[in-house]
Amino acid sequence: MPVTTLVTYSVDRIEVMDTAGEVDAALMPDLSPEKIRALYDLMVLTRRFDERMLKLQRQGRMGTFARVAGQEGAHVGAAFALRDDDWMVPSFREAGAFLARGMDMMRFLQYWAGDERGNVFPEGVRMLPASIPVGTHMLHAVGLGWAMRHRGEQAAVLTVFGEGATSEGDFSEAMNFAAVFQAPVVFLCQNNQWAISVPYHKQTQACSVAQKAVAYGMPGVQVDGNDVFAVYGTVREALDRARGGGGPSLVEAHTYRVTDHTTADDARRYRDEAEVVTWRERDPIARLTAYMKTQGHLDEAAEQAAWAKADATVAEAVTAFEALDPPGPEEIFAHVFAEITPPLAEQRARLLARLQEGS
Amino acid sequence: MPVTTLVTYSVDRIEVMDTAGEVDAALMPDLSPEKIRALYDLMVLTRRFDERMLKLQRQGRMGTFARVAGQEGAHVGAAFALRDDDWMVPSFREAGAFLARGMDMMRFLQYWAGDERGNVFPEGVRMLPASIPVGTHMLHAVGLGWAMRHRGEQAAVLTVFGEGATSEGDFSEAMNFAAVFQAPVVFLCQNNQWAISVPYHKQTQACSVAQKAVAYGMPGVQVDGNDVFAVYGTVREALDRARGGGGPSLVEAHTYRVTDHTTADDARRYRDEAEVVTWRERDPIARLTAYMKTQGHLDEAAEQAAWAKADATVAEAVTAFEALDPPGPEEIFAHVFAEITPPLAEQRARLLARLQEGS
Amino acid sequence: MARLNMVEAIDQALTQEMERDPTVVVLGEDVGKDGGVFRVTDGLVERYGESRVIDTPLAESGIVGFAIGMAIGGLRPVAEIQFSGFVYPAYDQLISHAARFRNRTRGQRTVPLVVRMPYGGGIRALEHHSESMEAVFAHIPGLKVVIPSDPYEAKGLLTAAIRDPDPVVFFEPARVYRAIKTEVPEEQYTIPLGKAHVVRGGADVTLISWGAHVRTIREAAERLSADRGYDVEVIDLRTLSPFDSETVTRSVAKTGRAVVVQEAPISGGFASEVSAQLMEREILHLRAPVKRVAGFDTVPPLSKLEDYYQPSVDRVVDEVIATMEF
Amino acid sequence: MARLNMVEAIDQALTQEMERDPTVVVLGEDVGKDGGVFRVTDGLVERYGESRVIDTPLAESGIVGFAIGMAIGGLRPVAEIQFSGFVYPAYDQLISHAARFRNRTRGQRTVPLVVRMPYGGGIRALEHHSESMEAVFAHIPGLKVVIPSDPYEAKGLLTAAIRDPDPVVFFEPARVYRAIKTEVPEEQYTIPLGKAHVVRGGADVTLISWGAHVRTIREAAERLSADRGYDVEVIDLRTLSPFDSETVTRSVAKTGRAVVVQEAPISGGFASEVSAQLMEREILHLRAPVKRVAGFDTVPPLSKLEDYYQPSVDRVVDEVIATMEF
Ligand SMILES: Cc1ncc(C[n+]2csc(CCOP(=O)(O)OP(=O)(O)O)c2C)c(N)n1
Ligand SMILES: Cc1ncc(C[n+]2csc(CCOP(=O)(O)OP(=O)(O)O)c2C)c(N)n1
Ligand SMILES: [Mg+2]
Ligand SMILES: [Mg+2]
Repeated sequence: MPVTTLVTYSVDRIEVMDTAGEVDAALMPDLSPEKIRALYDLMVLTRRFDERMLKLQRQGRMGTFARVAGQEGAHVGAAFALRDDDWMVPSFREAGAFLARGMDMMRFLQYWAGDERGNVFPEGVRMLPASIPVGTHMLHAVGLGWAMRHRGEQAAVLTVFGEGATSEGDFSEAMNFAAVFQAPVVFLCQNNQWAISVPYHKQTQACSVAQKAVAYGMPGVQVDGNDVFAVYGTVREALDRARGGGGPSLVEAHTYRVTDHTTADDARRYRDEAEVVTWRERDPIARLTAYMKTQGHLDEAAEQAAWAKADATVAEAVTAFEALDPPGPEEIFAHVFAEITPPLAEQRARLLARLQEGS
Repeated sequence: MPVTTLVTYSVDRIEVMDTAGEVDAALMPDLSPEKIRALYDLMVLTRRFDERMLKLQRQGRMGTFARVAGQEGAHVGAAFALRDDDWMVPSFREAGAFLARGMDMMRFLQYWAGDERGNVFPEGVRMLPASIPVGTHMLHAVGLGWAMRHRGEQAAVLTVFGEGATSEGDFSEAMNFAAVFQAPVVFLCQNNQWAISVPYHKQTQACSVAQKAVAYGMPGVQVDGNDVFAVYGTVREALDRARGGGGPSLVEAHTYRVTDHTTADDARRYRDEAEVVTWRERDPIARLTAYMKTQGHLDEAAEQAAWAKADATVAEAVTAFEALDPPGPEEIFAHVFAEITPPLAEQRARLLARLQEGS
Repeated sequence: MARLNMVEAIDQALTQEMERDPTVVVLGEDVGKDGGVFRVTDGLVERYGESRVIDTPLAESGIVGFAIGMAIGGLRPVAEIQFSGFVYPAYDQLISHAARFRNRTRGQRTVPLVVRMPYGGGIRALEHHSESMEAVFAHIPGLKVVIPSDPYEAKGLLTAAIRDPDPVVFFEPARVYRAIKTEVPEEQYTIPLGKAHVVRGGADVTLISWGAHVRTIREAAERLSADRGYDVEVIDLRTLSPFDSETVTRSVAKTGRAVVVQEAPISGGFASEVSAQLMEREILHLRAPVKRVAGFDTVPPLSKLEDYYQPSVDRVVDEVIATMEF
Repeated sequence: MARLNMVEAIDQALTQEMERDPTVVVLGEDVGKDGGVFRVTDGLVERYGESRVIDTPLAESGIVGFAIGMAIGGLRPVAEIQFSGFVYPAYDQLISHAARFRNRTRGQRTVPLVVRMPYGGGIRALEHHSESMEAVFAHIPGLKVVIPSDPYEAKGLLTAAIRDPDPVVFFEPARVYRAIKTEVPEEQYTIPLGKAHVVRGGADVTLISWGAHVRTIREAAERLSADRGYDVEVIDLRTLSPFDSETVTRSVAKTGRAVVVQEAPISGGFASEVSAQLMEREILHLRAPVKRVAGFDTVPPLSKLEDYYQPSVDRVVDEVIATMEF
């Protein structure tokens, strides 16, 4: 009747590409130069989009926006590993993933500007809109994945959230349901080490988010979140396992929020700029650029062209967005239920009548 | 840029006494024969109380009750490790712990019979009443523990719950808060392997409850829950650590629900009796009895006397309980707020007036 | 026609709808082998297997959040919450997501989900097993709230709820489960959501309730006509949200008097909404104030005192007399 | 006297009460260094340290459940929920425990807890940041629900709430936070919970609201007296639960007319309770039906459409005129 060891676990961290763009050949996921270029273009587009959103917001032309600059490696890399028939269930800091999935940028702008019509995806894009209540959406991913498997579809679901979300009870319930039902779901945590003003060590005592998978009998791994190859390769492997019936996984993308929390936040109130600077040096796009240049996949001209093209794409979308008609008041009542109910019809009629008189 | 191991964990299982009552001297907690006898008496009393509750319920003299027979080793052993100035925050399957803490058995009967007045503890007994919503009460334990430490008290909190409760989000939030704030709390899970009809393997994929502590950076260990020495020793150690500022721990008492879920349940609908039989053979009281006999701390006569004394104690409490006056209707309004509000005063007056007329 | 109790009627509704529509799945705590703690899902797992009748881990938010994902994914989940007193962990998923996906996505992502649960007192249970908090769901935009009053109603309303394209919270009066039997057609049928039911016509006064207390007002109506010759109209709301003000106002326009009966605490309960609407729409027809007979603004007492808490036939009768004699 | 906005007034109330009573602790997301996303707790952690001003993990049920334990343990926690749209995960802890411990233990274990949060629209925010669901708290036995309408009110009511021996849910109108300043005495003072406030006396009609829309009805009252010479009484409920029916009924007994204004969806909102009580208590004095001006039964629209959703001075004025001309 001794002390016996029931089980032992170890949690790994995967890095493929260093800050100089040097890669570990053994761990390098197979990606054609074209694919890598596509990945690069998406990350560049995301960066430009993010910068433009900040400007628009400051000019009063846009609502509150959750910045993503510096986290492109994590969420673009992960979304890039999805197939068209996979689903993605995001939170609110995955702008690049929306672009990667084929969301219309004009609509995306429309949503953040405060118009529900901007949440409509192009036909066939399997994605849910941004989810604002932290930690609540991962359960939807589990149900979606379960439903697909129930129908016999060989597809998976990627759900993305921050490390703060892991403190919400719903995270635990989602992880547990996914494991118990072996749902084809990949949980990607963008651990950017801050939840508004709350640093990682006040969020949890666990030395990694990845180890939280142990509680659910699920595999968990940490990757360098600013290393797009590590993220892509690890997530793709997890998605393949999920599609093949191998069950869910947790992937922690270890990154950093170099921006303010949102355009409504001022991070200087609560954190030391020095920390931010060291992380800027680990910029995911700079790293990928360095890799592509050493590989000869990218030169100065091509690089400038890529950024110019991104600028043009964003500018075009902004123009189209600002040309959109504002929503009419009837939109308020249009989609509460499939069929408008008598109380809502009455309320709508009253409002429209008032507006008639008014005009 | 390789694959590095971030951290490794192992989860232990502790057993001190086997089913024959043989103990591992090295692991045996130091307990005087008198203490062991007190522990034994409490477990015997708990068993008799439980049996009597079943009878009373079947006779229509008692409400629905959550049986504890077979789990005395786990919750009595744990409660026995508490000091008077420690708090206990139970769920609903810890009858023996209520007795161990000095709850008046008559009041305890009154509560289960459907009378709130039965939730009043004797002055100075630091315990909360049964908590029915599964998984919700552990957070209260964390807040209580935090408040004690905030005041500089060197005391700890023991909170008890089932393995089903670990699926609720509140369990995860309680564990996380306890770890982040290093609250002096011991989380004791009575893993009796069933949540009504749901077996352990449908509740979680984790091969132990103990390993759930890894998610929160908290120590976790499994003990044989039918081995009262293993439970007592492990919980006492965890309580000492908590009091000393060493933070919270999770202890999984691996046991089994040999009874129906409650007096309203019929376990034969959903589980195989054979499994139950093997667990009956691991009865915690039989085991302790065997140990005490081999140690010469107990003989046939003393054993019979102990059971007889328990019967008498229970009988006395039942008599006192059944002599209690029923609560008056004004009790409904008496404790909604510290001071009755005008709406409640009006509602009470109306009711009492009606009853006046009626009589 | 077979006479069934409400447990049997709901079980039959589930069985037949699962038979008809392969996308219907049932999930919850103990809904499988155990058939639910009230046996409402008895026999379903034997018939449709564990892939359509799912015992979940013990987590209400998980059950509803998971079911929302299933619904968006093309299924029609029917989730059971073991008692309505334990639905609150799922309140966030219901209010923040189930009720909003259609609106949030302009109809592109929808949640055809039913969350069913026993509610109400009178079953001598432990704390949290006797709650009647339907009002906190009826106030949520995007949710429908349905409450059957007897077995026949339960089968027709649940079948309609499962076929409804939007989320429905379905409260089942635990006290009624086995208390009464009614004739229930073997074949499937639906009772439209959003329409109240005039159970009994009358000219003098309108009695309005839902769920378990439709029985209370029916008994009160009978006693009042027998003892006093009052001609009492009885309305079973069936659906609290959307509220069928038309049927209610038509009745009160005729009778000029109304008493609304609910088990829930009186302050902020749904009876207040009924009264407020009658205030706005029918004040000129009212011959007496609309009165509420309801629970107290207290926690439902444990079994020893719960009978005092319940609206009784006596209380309703007295209130109607006061209204008639106003 | 200093003129403060509501953020400053609440910050001052917290500071002074923490100074006076060492058992008061503040906890929530970002309440420490950041001073809260609205800066309501600005400066507290610098003054009282991290042992009394606690940044918690991101978990609302955790915040409230943890605070309940603190309160039972002898402290007076003031928990901040960052926006009322995120309080739902804590709904279970509030309804099942905070509101019940006193009743459950016959007064032996109590929960002197304040849960404060910004609520309501008009701040051009993202989804879930404009909710006004006070009614689903006002219906819960054992909870008090308090809503200040301006800085002066906020300081006095919050101080009273912290000193109250029972749990108080304290809704702060986000739109008012920085929109207006009032004179706020430097010294501490309390405004009793459970008492409505007659903001302005009048003989013709009673306007009733709470929180942000007290401003709306005050403006409406001024315009109505200026343009039409109506003598309008204005009541700020201050506390929804317990409801001060005495003040409201006294007023309507005098004026015979009332319009209740709320931002929340109209069906099942608290305005319905006010109307139902006036129906029962004052029908003989009513010269016109009590009307409700409220939000629609829809999810609050995002910023582009939210102005349509808000009860406006115009809507109130029109409703009052209709009531006067009834
Ligand atoms: C349930 C809930 N509580 C609080 C908030 C307010 N809030 C928005 S984002 C955020 C921090 C989220 O941190 P994390 O999960 O790490 O994601 P990140 O913002 O870092 O990407 C908070 C507290 C919310 N949106 N939802
Ligand atoms: C939140 C909540 N959901 C459901 C229930 C109904 N219920 C009571 S006990 C129980 C099973 C509890 O299992 P476990 O946590 O393992 O404790 P055990 O009964 O085995 O001691 C359930 C589902 C409840 N009381 N609370
Ligand atoms: Mg973060
Ligand atoms: Mg169990």
